[in-house]
Amino acid sequence: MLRRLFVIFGLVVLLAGGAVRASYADDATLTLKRLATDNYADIELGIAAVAASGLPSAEAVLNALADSRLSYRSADKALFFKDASGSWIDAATNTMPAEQPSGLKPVKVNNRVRRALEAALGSMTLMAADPQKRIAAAEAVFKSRDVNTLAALESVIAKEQDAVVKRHFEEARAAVLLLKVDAPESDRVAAAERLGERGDQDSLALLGAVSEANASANTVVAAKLAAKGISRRLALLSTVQNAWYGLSLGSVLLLAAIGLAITFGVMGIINMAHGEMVMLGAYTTFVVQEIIRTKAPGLFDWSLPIAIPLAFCVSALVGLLIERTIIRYLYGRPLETLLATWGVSLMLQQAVRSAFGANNREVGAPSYMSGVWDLNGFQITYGRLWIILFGLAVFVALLGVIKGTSLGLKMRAVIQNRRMAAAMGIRTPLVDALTFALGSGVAGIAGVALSQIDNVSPNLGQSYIIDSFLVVVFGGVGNLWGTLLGALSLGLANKFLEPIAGAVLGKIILLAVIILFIQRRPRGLFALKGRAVEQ
Amino acid sequence: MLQLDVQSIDLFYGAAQALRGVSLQAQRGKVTAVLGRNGVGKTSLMRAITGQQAISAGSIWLGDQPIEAKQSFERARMGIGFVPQGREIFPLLTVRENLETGFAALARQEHSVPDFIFDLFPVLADMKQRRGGDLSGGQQQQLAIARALVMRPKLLILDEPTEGIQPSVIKDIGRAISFLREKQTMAIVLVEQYFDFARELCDSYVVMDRGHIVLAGEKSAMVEADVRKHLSV
Amino acid sequence: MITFFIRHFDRTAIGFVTTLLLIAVVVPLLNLAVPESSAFHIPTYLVSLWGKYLAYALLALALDLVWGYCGILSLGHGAFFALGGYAMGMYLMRQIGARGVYADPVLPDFMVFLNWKELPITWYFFDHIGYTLLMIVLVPSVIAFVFGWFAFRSRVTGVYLSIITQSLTYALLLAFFRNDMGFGGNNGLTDFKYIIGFPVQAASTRATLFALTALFLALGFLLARAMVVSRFGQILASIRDAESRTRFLGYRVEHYKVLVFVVSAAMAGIAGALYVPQVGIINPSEFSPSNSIEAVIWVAVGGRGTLVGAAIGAVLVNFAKTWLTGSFPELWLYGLGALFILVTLFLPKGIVGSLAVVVQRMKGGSAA
Amino acid sequence: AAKAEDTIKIGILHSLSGTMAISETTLKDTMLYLIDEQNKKGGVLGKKLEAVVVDPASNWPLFAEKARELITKDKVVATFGCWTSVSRKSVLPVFEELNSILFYPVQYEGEESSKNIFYTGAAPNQQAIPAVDYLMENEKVQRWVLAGTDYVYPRTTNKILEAYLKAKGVKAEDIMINYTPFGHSDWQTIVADIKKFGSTGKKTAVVSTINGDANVPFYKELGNQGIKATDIPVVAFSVGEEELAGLDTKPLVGHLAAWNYFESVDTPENKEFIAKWQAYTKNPKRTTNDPMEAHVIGFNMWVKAVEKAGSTDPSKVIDAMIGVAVPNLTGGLSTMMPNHHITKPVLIGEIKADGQFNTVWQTPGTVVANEWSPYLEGSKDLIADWRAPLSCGNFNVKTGKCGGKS
Amino acid sequence: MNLDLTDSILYVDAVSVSFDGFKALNDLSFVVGRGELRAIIGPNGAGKTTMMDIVTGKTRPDNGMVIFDGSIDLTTRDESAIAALGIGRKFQKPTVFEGQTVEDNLLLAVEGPRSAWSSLFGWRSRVTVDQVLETLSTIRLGDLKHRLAGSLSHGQKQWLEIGMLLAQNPKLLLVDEPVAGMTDAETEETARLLTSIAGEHAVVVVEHDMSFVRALQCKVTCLHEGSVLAEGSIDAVSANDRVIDVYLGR
Ligand SMILES: Nc1ncnc2c1ncn2[C@@H]1O[C@H](COP(=O)(O)OP(=O)(O)OP(=O)(O)O)[C@@H](O)[C@H]1O
Ligand SMILES: Nc1ncnc2c1ncn2[C@@H]1O[C@H](COP(=O)(O)OP(=O)(O)OP(=O)(O)O)[C@@H](O)[C@H]1O
Ligand SMILES: [Mg+2]
Ligand SMILES: [Mg+2]
Repeated sequence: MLRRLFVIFGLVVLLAGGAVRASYADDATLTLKRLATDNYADIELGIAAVAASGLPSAEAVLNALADSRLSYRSADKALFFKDASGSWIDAATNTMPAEQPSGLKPVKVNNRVRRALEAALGSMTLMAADPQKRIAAAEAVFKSRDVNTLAALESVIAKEQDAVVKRHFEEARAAVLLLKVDAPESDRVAAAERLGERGDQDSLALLGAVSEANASANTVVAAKLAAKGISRRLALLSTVQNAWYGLSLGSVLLLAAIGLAITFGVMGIINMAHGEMVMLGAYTTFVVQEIIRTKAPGLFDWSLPIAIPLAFCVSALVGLLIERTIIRYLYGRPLETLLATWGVSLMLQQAVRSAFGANNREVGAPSYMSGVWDLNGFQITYGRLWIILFGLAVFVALLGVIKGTSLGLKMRAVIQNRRMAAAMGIRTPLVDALTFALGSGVAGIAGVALSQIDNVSPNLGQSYIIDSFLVVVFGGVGNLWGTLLGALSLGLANKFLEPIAGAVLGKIILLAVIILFIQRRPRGLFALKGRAVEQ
Repeated sequence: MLQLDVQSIDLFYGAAQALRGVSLQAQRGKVTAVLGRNGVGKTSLMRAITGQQAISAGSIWLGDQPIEAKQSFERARMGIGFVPQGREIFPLLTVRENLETGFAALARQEHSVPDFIFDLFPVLADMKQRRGGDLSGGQQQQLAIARALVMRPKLLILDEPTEGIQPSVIKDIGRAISFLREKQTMAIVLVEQYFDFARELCDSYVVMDRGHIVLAGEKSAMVEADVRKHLSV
Repeated sequence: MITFFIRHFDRTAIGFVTTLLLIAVVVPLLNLAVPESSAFHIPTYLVSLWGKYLAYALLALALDLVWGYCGILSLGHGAFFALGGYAMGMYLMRQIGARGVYADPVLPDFMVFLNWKELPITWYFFDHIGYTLLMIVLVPSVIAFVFGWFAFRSRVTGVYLSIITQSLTYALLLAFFRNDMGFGGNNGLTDFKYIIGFPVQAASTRATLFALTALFLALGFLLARAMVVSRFGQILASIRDAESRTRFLGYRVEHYKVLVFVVSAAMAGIAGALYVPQVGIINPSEFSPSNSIEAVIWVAVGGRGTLVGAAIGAVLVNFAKTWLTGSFPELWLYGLGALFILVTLFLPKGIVGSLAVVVQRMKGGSAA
Repeated sequence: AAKAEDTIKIGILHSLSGTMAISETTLKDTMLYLIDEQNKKGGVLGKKLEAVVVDPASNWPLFAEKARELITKDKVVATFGCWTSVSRKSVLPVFEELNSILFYPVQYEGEESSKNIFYTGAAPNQQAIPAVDYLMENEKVQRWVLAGTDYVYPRTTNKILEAYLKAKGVKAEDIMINYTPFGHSDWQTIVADIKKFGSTGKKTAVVSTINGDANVPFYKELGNQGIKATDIPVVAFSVGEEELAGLDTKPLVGHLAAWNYFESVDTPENKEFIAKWQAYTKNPKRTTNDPMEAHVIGFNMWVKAVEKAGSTDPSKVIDAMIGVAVPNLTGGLSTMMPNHHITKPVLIGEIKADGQFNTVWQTPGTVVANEWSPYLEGSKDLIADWRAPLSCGNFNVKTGKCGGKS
Repeated sequence: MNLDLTDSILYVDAVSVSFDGFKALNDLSFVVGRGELRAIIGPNGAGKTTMMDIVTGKTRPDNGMVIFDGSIDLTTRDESAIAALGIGRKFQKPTVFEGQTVEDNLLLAVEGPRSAWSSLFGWRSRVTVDQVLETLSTIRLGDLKHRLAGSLSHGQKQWLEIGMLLAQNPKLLLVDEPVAGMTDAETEETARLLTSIAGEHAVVVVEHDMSFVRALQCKVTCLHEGSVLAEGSIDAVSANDRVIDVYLGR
């Protein structure tokens, strides 16, 4: 009850200073009807009015509008919204209407309306029970810097128990106060310091707006000081951030290349169809999601864990088929594998195009893969984090197989001397087939991850094939560690060059550097040395 | 007991015939030496037995089974151990891994490297972690022999095993071959150019010339001058 | 000098050169002199199309010289082709002169609308055909020389070399895409009008270009053949099979490699220059690594290390592409893909290479 | 050969493989649909139409080759095709030389007018400038990021926009221009830069001329880094329903696109078209988009012109085309102007969660294309008019000369 | 020592090399005089092949110098430069051009100009053809001269490589295990061959076959663990206790 009262109080203050000359919102339905229009400017005004109306359904209505669940009956402009279960609720009474309303038209939203909604909902949810919501509200106020929320802010700050939420509230207040010309100087100086502590780009922008024209000398000095601190911090941060981007690009390259490190690096097949194996993995993800979407929407977050083994199987099976029908006739003729796998690649592309169409296919991100983890300004996107971890996991697993299992030993033996391996009793055809299937399967797994950041289209594979070869060769053919290091160093180099030279020139420079680097180490980063190599 | 029975096989490289109706028998617990000049077909014969080169006529029996239609790896799994000419170790595998490739033909419980191997070739024990390809020529040859022994073969084929090996180790190898013969578990076929070495070890011998077997017999019946005639240039 | 070119002529070589010279004469004749109604008439579009194939054949020949005979698998030969093409394209652009849409006497159209004020230095003198011809050969050669000199001296071999050649062409692709480079960006150079004063569209010009391409292909073939049948070619083969052994015999492997690489690059450049006026456009996608890979594939299809095969492979694959994209637009990739797979499986030495084996066997059989 | 006389052949020159297949395959289907529809109505001039489909495989020289093949070998009377500017540039000399007709359905940078090409997509002033106006007026944008793929269309469009913005008083430091290579897939740095550029307090928007495949990772990264349309809206000129179909659009709600047609346009013509199209493709989810509408308009114009000329002879049809008006799918009438471009309405739409666009603004009528931009130094004095007696695509009003005709 | 130097064809001076910490050569020094025939023996892994690798430029030493012909430091040159100076080598594992015929292998080896230009415009002269024929008969592969070297048997390849070395006509021949895989008769033949060319050429032979080494009748150097263990006549060396321990066996 107290909370409700408080919101009303806050919004009345808001309205009093606002541009809206609301005829006191005694008639709730009348207020609501202001939303029943096609004119965005009117809707914007209506939002403020509804927020101020104190209607029991106000928050629900605004939330419904934000999610495009709000409609009005053209005939009488009565508002209805859909609740969580999908049934219509009469906004005026906040109850289910007796009969299903008909002739409904949705209330349209555009960015302007959305912004107004965010601001309105922000102030309304300052007291929400969920601390996350309160933080979101504080951030909304921080952004809108609405002077009218000041009183509300003061009061919630006084009551807030949660230290984190409190900090956000205080930052929001500081944002409002800093540029409030008539605020006391001490408050404004304190606000500048507060923002300096917050230390992000937004604070810097706010501090930058302080000038002699709108503040006292002391405030200006404080703001300058705080801004300087932020700039220094941000410069440092951007290096860290760059390293992160580099790492994450590196992990993408690693994933793209790692299957090739087997089929090409270990087996010596110039596997031009590698990219298509990656593509098959991505399409498997698509199919899995498609089935989940229609059959079991609740499992959506599980779509990737389900897709990973399936993608492995699909690509591995196709790989197996290719090995058994084509590649196995080409051992000892490595250069010709280029020709044959190129042919395979063309056919696979076209097959996928025939089966799924030429367009991109939608692969969604599960909830744990979207969003940003803000570590005090250092932003880690969850999607990328997962991809890095996933890339490393695949790498470790593969390394384990190659180095630690008897299959791995047999693989290496067969590749180094097929005839002798057979003379040792190793089933060379089986090992060949398994190795190629493993490499293909791993490529398929990579496709699951890449479907999260890139197009799922028949051309997916083509866009990674060149980089994949580059990584494997740069790292040193036949050395998994080389592939890891190659991928990560190319990723990092790329991301540190990009801000300096731009994306295009950066890439050109990187290629030139690679060409020069190979002169110094003609067998890649992790070159195998010694006599053993020359045989 | 007759372990290997090669019955008049022919072998071609393209149009060129390398073996012409060659027959060869090897008994368990016996050493059979194969002698002959360069290019007469000794290695080709071994390749035929191990399945690395297909034959066009004749048959090959291992124990009581015909194997000429079997793949090379199947023959290895049936118990043929092979020390090829030119060593053919796996260059990028470590010495240890090279030895472990011999496990492929064995049941799981037999997956171990017998100790006597390191007694015979102590250098391999020192170099277990080194890559096979980095070893010196003679060390590689020792490794190749050891690797075949890991397989615990029923038929051991040694194609010029002493090539490039220092005299003291040759003596050791000689002792080892005697030792293996004494164990009576395997038949040994030894291809050798080094006449004295072969004569000392063998129980029976064949001499090849231009793809034919020109002399064959028990050691007791071996006449040095006859054999040397076929070995001279 | 003449003997240098014609020594060790065998029947295939004579047949190939004669065929080329013949079509260099006959095709233009059938196109220009025979009336359109005649069944023997060759339409102009076919003349240009076949001209394009022959230009590709010259590229394939160049590639076969380094790959087939010296084991240098260049996945960046398209770069030299494109550089030669650009040199020619720049000449053709300058030939447009004030006939461009903006009627600027000096600047090509794309420069005018991107607000360039003056001609970049790279474009100087390209209005002279002599200078252009020089550049067509020089630019690819110099780049090949510098690149090869470093790479071969550092002993970059095998896939490492392949990948850096690919990086080279990829870097050039990106560079030429950049509009700031002043080569027309993605749109490249098009809408050519005149070549040495003759309208490029005219049937007679096209026929002449075709004849020239055939002629250059024959010349390229003679040069390449002369190189590979000489002692030089034997040493190349040794380098291909056992590079380090060749060194131990005292041969300076890097000199040999640089020399063939440069010659091959120059041939590719000439091929590019002949290609551009016939297809009417040069654009950075010619630098794309997949183009270079395709060229490798032509060689493989025709038969690596046969020269004639490389040329035939190029013509054949491109003909197949033309035919399939026109007749089976939705299925052609299956056809082409299957062609590549079948050739690898059943004609392991490529079409010509495998044919040669069969012929050899038949000869051997009859002799025995 | 005799049988060939019974039908009228139409060439379809769209990539069905390679990088552009993503966009162009649909246009091929559209043409097949339109031809099928027309044949149901009895064809043209009493003859059935026959489509000749070829695949130029996203390979520019191959476009020229295929164009030549279509015209000389298959004897098509008109061709509908191309997507990228470079493919059009590649075939342009062919169409001029052989005097045939090409309908080009995609928005492009302008700066061209050929006698043999009819441009049914938008010129920059029919798309880019209204979009910027909208952002300036409705979103009060003050700072601009012009992000594009490094090729001619973005370069030219951005040149025009830069000049336009500066003319409107935007300062140089408030414009950030960024070019990326084709198929750019790692957008982390650039999106972070945009975020930074946009957090100075001034309202910022991104004008995206990013092309093709690069859009998906770009939008995915926008979503990942949490850039919302309410903070920094992105307005794109090459992202339509087809592209959105490959994306999870929920995080992108509110970002904008400027086109001349949206699938969501609520007109009876459009409803009917969509219904028939989906029935034809037997896919109730099949989307439509702007370049498709351009082909619909172009095709209908061609039919009308042929009927007007009473012949399919290209020279006659070319003359008959100018002035032909057909209904577009947004409820208006598009007319072929003497500059061989058509009049079009401009629509601004916001992305909705279902992958469709919500039209938030629309020009009251149709807009005439400026094929030669008044904002570019070299072209401001040029006009195109293919009517006799001028009959020139680049007539310089200052010098009174038609360029290229010496 | 100085006297030795000007008089020597090959002077290996305190050469060490290690691979990943393993010292393959340890302060190795020895001198080979002009026209001298020298046999080198030593246990497997003693460093004999590594020593040849260093002389021919295949491996760079960590320290030490290799002086050729009294004044030329070999450690700064690459393989082809060293070969061009007149050092030829036969490898332990026979390495020939498998894809070329026996005759062509020899043609490639025959001494003569090595530059790219000369190879483009020059062709085989009468002299080289004769030389090849002569070598072919020496190595008894005349019948097989049109065979691809890859199809030779192991021993035949050994011979071919010896032939290539002879055809090269170098000042210094480094011969690594020439008689491995040869019959006793061939071994004797090879010994005769090598003694006959010594004098005009310096020859360094590595072998394990003691009867062959004996037949060479020359100074013997025994290496062990990367340095010289004993040097002298065959009788002296083979009587050396250490040599017996580590190499010959009892
Ligand atoms: N891969 C091959 N292709 C063609 N011919 C071959 C091949 N290998 C060997 N030959 C030929 O077959 C014949 C027999 O060769 P093989 O290797 O069996 O001889 P060998 O008795 O083992 O000789 P060595 O004592 O030299 O090892 C030789 O004439 C050889 O030239
Ligand atoms: N690249 C390398 N990495 C590691 N160890 C090496 C390498 N090259 C040589 N060795 C080691 O150096 C030692 C000397 O080898 P080298 O080949 O010179 O011996 P060798 O005297 O020729 O022996 P052999 O008589 O068996 O041919 C050996 O123990 C070998 O294992
Ligand atoms: Mg042999
Ligand atoms: Mg050695």
